[in-house]
Amino acid sequence: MTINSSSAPAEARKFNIDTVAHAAETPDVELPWAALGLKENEFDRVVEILGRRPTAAELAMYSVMWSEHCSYKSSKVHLAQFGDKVTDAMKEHLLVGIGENAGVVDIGDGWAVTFKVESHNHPSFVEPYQGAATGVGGIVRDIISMGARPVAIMDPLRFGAIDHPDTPRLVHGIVSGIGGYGNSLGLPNIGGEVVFDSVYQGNPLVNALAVGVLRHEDIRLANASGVGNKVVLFGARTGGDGIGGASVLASESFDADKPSKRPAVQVGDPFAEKVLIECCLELFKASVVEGIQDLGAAGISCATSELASNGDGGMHVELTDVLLRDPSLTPGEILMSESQERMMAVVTPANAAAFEAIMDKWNVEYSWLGEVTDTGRLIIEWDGEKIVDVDPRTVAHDGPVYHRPFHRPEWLDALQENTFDGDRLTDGDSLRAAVLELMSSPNMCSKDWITNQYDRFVQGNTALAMPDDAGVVRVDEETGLGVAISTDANGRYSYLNPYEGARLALAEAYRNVATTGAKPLAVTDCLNFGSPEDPEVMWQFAETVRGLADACQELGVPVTGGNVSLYNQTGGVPIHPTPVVGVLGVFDDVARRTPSGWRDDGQAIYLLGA
Amino acid sequence: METDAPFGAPALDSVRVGIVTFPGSLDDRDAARAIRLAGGTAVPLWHGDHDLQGVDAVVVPGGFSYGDYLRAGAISRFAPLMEQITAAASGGERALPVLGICNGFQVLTEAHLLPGSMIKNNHLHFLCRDQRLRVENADTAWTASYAAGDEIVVPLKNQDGQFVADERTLDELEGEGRVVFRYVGANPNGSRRDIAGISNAAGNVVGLMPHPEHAVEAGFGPDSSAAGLVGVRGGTDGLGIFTSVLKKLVK
Amino acid sequence: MPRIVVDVMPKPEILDPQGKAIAGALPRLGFTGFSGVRQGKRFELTVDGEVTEELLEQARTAASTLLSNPVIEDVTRVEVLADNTAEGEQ
Amino acid sequence: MPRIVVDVMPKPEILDPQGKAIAGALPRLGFTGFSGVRQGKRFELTVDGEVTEELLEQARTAASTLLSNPVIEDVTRVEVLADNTAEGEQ
Ligand SMILES: Nc1ncnc2c1ncn2[C@@H]1O[C@H](COP(=O)(O)OP(=O)(O)O)[C@@H](O)[C@H]1O
Repeated sequence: MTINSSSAPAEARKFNIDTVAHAAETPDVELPWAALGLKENEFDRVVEILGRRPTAAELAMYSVMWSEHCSYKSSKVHLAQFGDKVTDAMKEHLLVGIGENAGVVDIGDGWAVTFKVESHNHPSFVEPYQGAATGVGGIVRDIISMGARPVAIMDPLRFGAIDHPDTPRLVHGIVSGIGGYGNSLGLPNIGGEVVFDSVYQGNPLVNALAVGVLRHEDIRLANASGVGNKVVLFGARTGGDGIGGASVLASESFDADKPSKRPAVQVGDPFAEKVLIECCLELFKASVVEGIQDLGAAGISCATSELASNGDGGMHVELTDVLLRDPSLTPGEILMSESQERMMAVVTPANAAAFEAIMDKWNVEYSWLGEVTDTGRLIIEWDGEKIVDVDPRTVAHDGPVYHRPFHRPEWLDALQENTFDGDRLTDGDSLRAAVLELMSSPNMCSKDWITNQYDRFVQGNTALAMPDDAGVVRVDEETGLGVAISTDANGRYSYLNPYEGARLALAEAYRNVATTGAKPLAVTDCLNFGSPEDPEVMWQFAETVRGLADACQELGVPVTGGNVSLYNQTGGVPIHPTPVVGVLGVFDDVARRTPSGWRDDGQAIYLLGA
Repeated sequence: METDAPFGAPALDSVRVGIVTFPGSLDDRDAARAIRLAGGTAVPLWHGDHDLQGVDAVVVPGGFSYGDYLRAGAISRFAPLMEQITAAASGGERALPVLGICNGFQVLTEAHLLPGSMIKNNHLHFLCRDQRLRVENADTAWTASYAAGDEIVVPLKNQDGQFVADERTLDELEGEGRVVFRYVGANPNGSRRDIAGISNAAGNVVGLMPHPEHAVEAGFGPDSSAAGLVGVRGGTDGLGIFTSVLKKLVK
Repeated sequence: MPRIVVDVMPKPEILDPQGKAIAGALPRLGFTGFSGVRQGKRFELTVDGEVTEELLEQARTAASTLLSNPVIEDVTRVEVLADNTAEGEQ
Repeated sequence: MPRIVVDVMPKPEILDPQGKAIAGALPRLGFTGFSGVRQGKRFELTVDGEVTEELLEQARTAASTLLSNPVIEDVTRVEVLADNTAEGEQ
């Protein structure tokens, strides 16, 4: 199926377009920057960068790209430690470090792995099934865009109290969402966590980790280079997904039909994503893409500005060529849409036909949007009229950076002093009662009521999964080369002492990988916290990053990538600081892995360590 | 299980088994691996092609062939290659052996190569676990390496695995010995009469919901075997399904 | 644009696990007046131009070949929805 | 016994992967007259006695709380099916 222009009827797509020229002429037009989440100083900065007021489309781009979620504006100054505290020795196995879609680690024999953990917390609270499902979808696209075949997923989860009336909705929805999407993609689920604690009641944590494998020569980066190369958008059509409240931008359309409602939730289509995986792998194999970028949060805004600023610096795009699911979308909304299962690639003109043939084979829709230029500008047109003219770096990289104030909470001393002072358990009866109480805790009991809803066999390379402490997958069938991964976090430890809590999370994941017999090589992390505008939360965050960076240095493993999720709080109450740490290790032969647990009678038991 | 051909006999690897890939197939590479480990030659087949490439047998593997949002197998049954398979599988004496696993089984029922259908599991959840089965019929193209009554353990993993058919069909299947696999122990999904797999009247077409291709390689299979203790993920009880067809065809 | 609606229901003699689960949940939520629930599917096919008899015939064929599986389901209705509003919309 | 029918459809602005997959398959099977497909659910609630207004109200509440997910779906119809035959049965 070859579709090069939108099927939407032309008359439905005529908006009263806020062009760059119009913006220059009408400096005083009121813009809904506050409703789009920009602070006044941020809006002023945009005006300063452009030397005029932004157009509606530019405003859409800056507002989504400068959001906390996309710009890391509160966390950036701290995260720098992950780079600063890395030694050359730690970088030995690193092929791609922090900053790309996911880090890439050399595991020998020309093989590499890429892995990353990300959060989808808030969407999963609003719509548990779809929120969790699209969380898996998003992290898997990060892995594909590095040039890798995804081979496994993991899902560290945190829920509120198990007996709270809202918990079943969240647990069942989220677990079936992760299973529904992951199982349909054919990715074995090789581990995760389930923790119930009332502190997560209004803010469940849904973190998803994906791991992919590739040959060294297959690494792909998200950049648009080669003047004259073509930019193509492929996969699902663009709808109003994820725009929700931001539909204030509808005000840019004065004479169009009333736009339909904009859904705040995204619905995942795992079948479309499975096809996207296979079709991308075929593109890589045929070497027909120069650069590639997945579309996640901030959709086309993010993909165009990041591709352009990581490459030769210029790109020219015609937005009316985007294939739409909802023809009433305005240009700004198209730029912001978070529709799932889409990718953007840069292709040389010579490879265009080969690219199209692969799309046709997999029945994937695509549209050519524009080309790479050497102007240093990202120019986006709507029906030939210029609606965006920006330096892409100012959108993608030069967002605001905050040094938010932080201080140690005053209540912490009292909390730390409040140690257990109950009776020591000496007699059999009290010990028995204590053991039973422990065993019946939802956090201690078997998780197979959850893990049995996940496929751990598919792909035939899973050497360890539940109930073991780390998941192990084989990478090379010939040699048995493979990797082990574990994710761990303990919010209660971090609440008591965020610096030590982060170190302990790393130590636990590191141990879980090491005890399978693998050599730990690299770290990914998802830092789940409350509001950065609360100085106490900000202190927890700063201490966590400092602890994790220090511990990484001591153990000699680098952080290769990760994700920060802030504003996990309801009312004034933040969640416990929850740094989920994933460690990846390598085996030269997974046949030598050691499972956890005692398997056979008569074996001797040793206790090692402190 | 012997996979090496005795001296002088044609080698098992001369047997070419086609593995069908639909856009949403997931266990196709696993099925190909199973054929290789059993000693045969796996031949990838694309759903959109019209040519069976002269293969000696076909496996329709697990997955979500077209997303399966409508009904598992509902859309894939119309694939061009399925027409070829349906014709070849119905070809009397020299009919093509066809195995449908999980989604493949669903495709074969939608294509009317096998009776009945699969609906949602009675507990409505996706269920992944090691599953004990009894081989009820060891005379089909895909079960000759076993003896009737043998038990095997292979992984089960699906959401729409509840086998249903009307009573007459069920009686017919039982009467003609076409119930090939039956669940042992607790019924995992509500399937009528504990049926896990069935065959057509000629015995060349077999479908089953559990996944024998995930119990063929020690270290990557289920944690148990019907034959007794195994190492970690050491179950390989499913291999016999694939050696069955290879041995039959090499003769 | 006109739509053709196709309703597909599980055959009465086939157990409907989803309907059964709902029937079990209703009284727990205080809905006590119902003695059974069946869950089926409803398809809406959008037609680009006018609904001809030939198109309706296509819809009937699609309903019985693709949209339903006669082993477990019945097509209970294939009908034109004349206007643009959902029928019986509340 | 009388039945109440409840139709639930995906909201128009929400992606409907099921409908999309069917819409993709139809032309391949030669059904070319349709420009879009949405797949929803149809529930039939059996009523033991008479359908009172109160029962209908129960059905409406059940439709919007249990039978549909208001975040992504609309209840497009709650109505009594008077007799015992499926409406528009072929
Ligand atoms: N959400 C989840 N997804 C996948 N696997 C999980 C999940 N939660 C727990 N598991 C797996 O279940 C097993 C037991 O988990 P857990 O009880 O947390 O073990 P432990 O207490 O030893 O860390 C582990 O293999 C773990 O990876």
